Amino acid sequence: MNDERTTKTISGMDSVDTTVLGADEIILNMGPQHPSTHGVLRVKLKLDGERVAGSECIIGYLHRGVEKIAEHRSYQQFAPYVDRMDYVAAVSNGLGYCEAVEKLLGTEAPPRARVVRTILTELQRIASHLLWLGTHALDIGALTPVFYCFREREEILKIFEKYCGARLTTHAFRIGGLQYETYDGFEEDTKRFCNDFAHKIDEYETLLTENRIWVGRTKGVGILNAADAIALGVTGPVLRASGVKWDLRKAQPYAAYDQYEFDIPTRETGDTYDRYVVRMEEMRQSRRICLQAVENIPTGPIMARIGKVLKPPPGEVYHSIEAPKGELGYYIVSDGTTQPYRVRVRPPSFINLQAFDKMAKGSLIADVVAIIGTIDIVLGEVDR
Amino acid sequence: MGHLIPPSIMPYVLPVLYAVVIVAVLPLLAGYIVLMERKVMADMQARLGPMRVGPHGLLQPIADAVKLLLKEDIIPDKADRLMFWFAPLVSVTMALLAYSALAIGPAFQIADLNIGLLFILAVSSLGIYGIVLGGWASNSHYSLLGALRSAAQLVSYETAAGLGLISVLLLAGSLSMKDIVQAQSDQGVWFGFSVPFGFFIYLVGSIAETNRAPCDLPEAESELVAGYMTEYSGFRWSLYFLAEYANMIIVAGIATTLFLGGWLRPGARYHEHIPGTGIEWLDALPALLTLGVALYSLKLAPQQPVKIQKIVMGLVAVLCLGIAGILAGALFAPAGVMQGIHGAFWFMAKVFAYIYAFLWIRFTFPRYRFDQLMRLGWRFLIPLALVNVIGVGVAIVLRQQFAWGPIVSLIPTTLATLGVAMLLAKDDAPVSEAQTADGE
Amino acid sequence: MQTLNQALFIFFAVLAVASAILMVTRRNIVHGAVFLITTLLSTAGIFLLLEAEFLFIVQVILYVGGIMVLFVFVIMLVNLDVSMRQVQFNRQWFVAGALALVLAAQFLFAIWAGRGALRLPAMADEISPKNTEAVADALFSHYMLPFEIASILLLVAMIGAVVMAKRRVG
Amino acid sequence: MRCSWVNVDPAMPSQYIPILIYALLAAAFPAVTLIVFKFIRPDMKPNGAKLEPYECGVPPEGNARGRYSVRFYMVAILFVIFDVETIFLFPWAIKYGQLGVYGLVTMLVFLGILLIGYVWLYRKGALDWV
Repeated sequence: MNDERTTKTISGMDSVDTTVLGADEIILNMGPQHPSTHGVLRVKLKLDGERVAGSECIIGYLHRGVEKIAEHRSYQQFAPYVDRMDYVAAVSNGLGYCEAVEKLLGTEAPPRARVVRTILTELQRIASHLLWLGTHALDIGALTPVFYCFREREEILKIFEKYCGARLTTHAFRIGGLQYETYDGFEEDTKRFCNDFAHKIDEYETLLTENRIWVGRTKGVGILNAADAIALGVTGPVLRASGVKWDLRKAQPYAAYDQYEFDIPTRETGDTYDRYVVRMEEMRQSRRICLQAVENIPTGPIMARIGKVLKPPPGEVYHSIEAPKGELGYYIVSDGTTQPYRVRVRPPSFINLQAFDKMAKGSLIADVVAIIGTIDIVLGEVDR
Repeated sequence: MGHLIPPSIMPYVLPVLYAVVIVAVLPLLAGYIVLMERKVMADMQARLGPMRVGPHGLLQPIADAVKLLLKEDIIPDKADRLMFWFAPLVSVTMALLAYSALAIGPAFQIADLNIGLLFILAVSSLGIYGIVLGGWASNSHYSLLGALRSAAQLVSYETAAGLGLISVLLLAGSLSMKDIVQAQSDQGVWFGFSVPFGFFIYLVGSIAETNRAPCDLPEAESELVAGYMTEYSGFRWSLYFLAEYANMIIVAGIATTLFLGGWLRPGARYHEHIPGTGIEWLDALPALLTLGVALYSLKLAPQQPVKIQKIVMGLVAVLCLGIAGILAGALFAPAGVMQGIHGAFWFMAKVFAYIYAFLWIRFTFPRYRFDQLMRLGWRFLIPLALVNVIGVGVAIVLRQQFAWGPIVSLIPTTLATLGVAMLLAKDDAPVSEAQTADGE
Repeated sequence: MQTLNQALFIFFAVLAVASAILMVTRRNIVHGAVFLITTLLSTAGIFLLLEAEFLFIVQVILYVGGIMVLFVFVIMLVNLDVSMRQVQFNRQWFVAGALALVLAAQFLFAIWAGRGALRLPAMADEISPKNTEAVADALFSHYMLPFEIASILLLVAMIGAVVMAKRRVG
Repeated sequence: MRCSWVNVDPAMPSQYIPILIYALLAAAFPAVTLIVFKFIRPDMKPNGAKLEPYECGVPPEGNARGRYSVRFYMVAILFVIFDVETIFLFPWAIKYGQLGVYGLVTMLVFLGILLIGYVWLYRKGALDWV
């Protein structure tokens, strides 16, 4: 196992030299095969007793060369691949990719498509946050919320299934708009879900928000201040919990977000509890957006007029969206052929994971689990 | 039959018989507590739980046992083979041995020791070696960290729980399990009501001592994979598991005996008779309850999907009917027999209620962090327990001096302890770095 | 019954001595600790044979359940591999052996010289079955002062332990 | 039958005899099952990575033994002290009914002295894990 050579290291700003150990220090490997590293992340911990003296994230156990694959596929052919990066938020991935290619082509999806995309993406955000909440709570030892979260997530997946036939890796959108018209009852389903969901989210909060143990486990754990967060390029709820009001849906609106009212929740401390609160509030806001959007879906075509064979003009484009986990950017270079010359993905989990060492230093082993959970990583996206 | 056994051995026949029964039944009971746990968990989490093996998963424990017995037996290369073999045995033996002084009803007890309670505490505290040695023998980081955590946690909460029990001993004046129950019968109140804080301290202490969530840090799966059991598999692993569940029954048994009136029937002062008979309503309750369960299973039986499951469900109904019959029959038996059988019923009912509380807590709360757990033990429970002991002591003296009623004298104590508890809880906030540095 | 008790006494005694010897000869310090536990438990068994129930339980709770846990912790804190590789008997073993022999001779002489005193008075026929209460009676009547002094001793131990450990941590 | 050289009559309280038998049973049950099933279960010879200690799928670094936090030692030593204290409380507790005010005062002095130590520990931060 010579993974030192084959895997990349993305330790934080000051990486640990694990060869030099103090008298009371041990090296503990957490992962790649560990119940709470959310996949195949390997965290090498230098422990002083139970305190983390240094850490190193070793990644690459799920590397599939997604970016390289793009160079040998046509633009349309590559779209399903992006679903498999952040596989718990496939719809968001697809949205980012489709919009990036559309930008490259100099076209735009029709209004109806944009609204439907917004609804589905916000539902996906709720689903992704629900999965995060369940697993994060499970990591911290609360066994029950995960089942409640999955119960609600199931409703969202049912909507996806009814819409495009797939539940997880949906490939819901096409470059230029949508392939499928919404099914009969789409609006009702979404509305029903959103109305029920309001109570459900209160239900989760009764289990956790004011629970003494939960607060004890999350407050003051894994603090990341705003300056560090910006320096490390952290985005999404993790950034907003540190007090930076930055959300691409407001900052550079895409899809149909400019039409809806919603708030960007922020917190001050930037600890695990704050990130929890921010995500909970984000679910409420997503619900709000969905309700607004579904009330008033414009009629009209769902597909822009683009040819069957896509040949974007030579050039490059960077387009990013606010995925559930943070800024998801696609940088695409076209050489005028049917296949992209280069695709580079800026995955939020990968960048956010950089902050791990900063957050974990000086905390306890148990906190490491909470911190991995709170960053909300998906290894499919980190490793690509 | 009587003349076959020499009279000198006669007094030992029944206790040894119980011993055999306990060793035979306990693993099965532990298996069914696991099933109960899974079913309760499923119910709280909006799902069904095991449904496949037997009707409603009723045969699941047996299937699990067979699987575990036949599983591959792995001893890691670097492990200390002798200790690896020895450690789970220590855990199980000590967990089983603790039953010897437990009084399951007035009739079922292996030995009524003068030091009964201390014997149980001492023996179950030895189970710690099974954990520490097992974790050490595995030669794995996770195992050893889990073992050390476990040991630190066990010893901390042993102190707290022990101090919690003292308050009951002040009232009972004996260490014998039978005498403690008798004292509750004589004083007409379960000690859990007289010293609620003693009960509370013991409840928390017993959760931590049995490594149950939210105090299951030694085997916190999200951090230490499986703690001291990481390297164990198959039957050895199931021995640890058995020990854990046996310990759960033990602490539930101690709590039942000391705080919940042991085998005493609830409503001891209620003596309404069923018209026309000499049987009290509450005495008839156990038989009626089991009869209800029997009828319910009989109703479920035809609804089972497969023929074999129908049969098994029918057998369950027959079993419950049999138990109901015994419980009903006991009503007409001599007083000793009746108390023995019904005492065992009430004792088990209370033990299961206590275990249910354990499960309920497990599925509701997140897990403590290790330092938080230690702080809870050392900075909250232990001082609270000391205050509680002193308070109960003062209350008893007041009662003796001023002839106050048993409850009246304990109310001010309980309120004072509550005050101290709130004060301590307030101070329970995490210590800042500056304070720690100051203390150095 | 007497034969049984006799047999049990011999069993516990042999077990105690044998595991004590094994304890000092084991190279693996954890095995040594396990044998020490066995010795202590056998001693507890002998207490039980002497009808000293409370003492029996104190032996189990304090020595086996308390002090040995401390020992095991200390063992786990030191690096075992180093001590395993160290030579178990160093070069002064013959000096130590000679000293041990002299000590043994002294003990034997003392026992032989004072053998008359070993004839303890016969035990009362009726021993109070409530052993714990007997201990309490003694503790709170004749031995009140030592009992209170014990708490001071515990206080000193507490402070000493913390001061030493804190220095180690700091 | 008496021991010849010391005038002591060993006599285990009779309640302990069933416990002794039970102890043998309790120890024999897991051991016997373990040995019996060794012959019943299919004979598999685990090898290779199966015999490695688990460290999340990578070879562990360094020996697992040794080098653990000294705080475990602190907990253990404090435990021993409190354990001794608790043991003193047990005979006191069961005799308390007869001792009355005298017993209360005795124990208040005893616990008082220890409480001073406890408060000292509390303020010194020795009771904190980290």
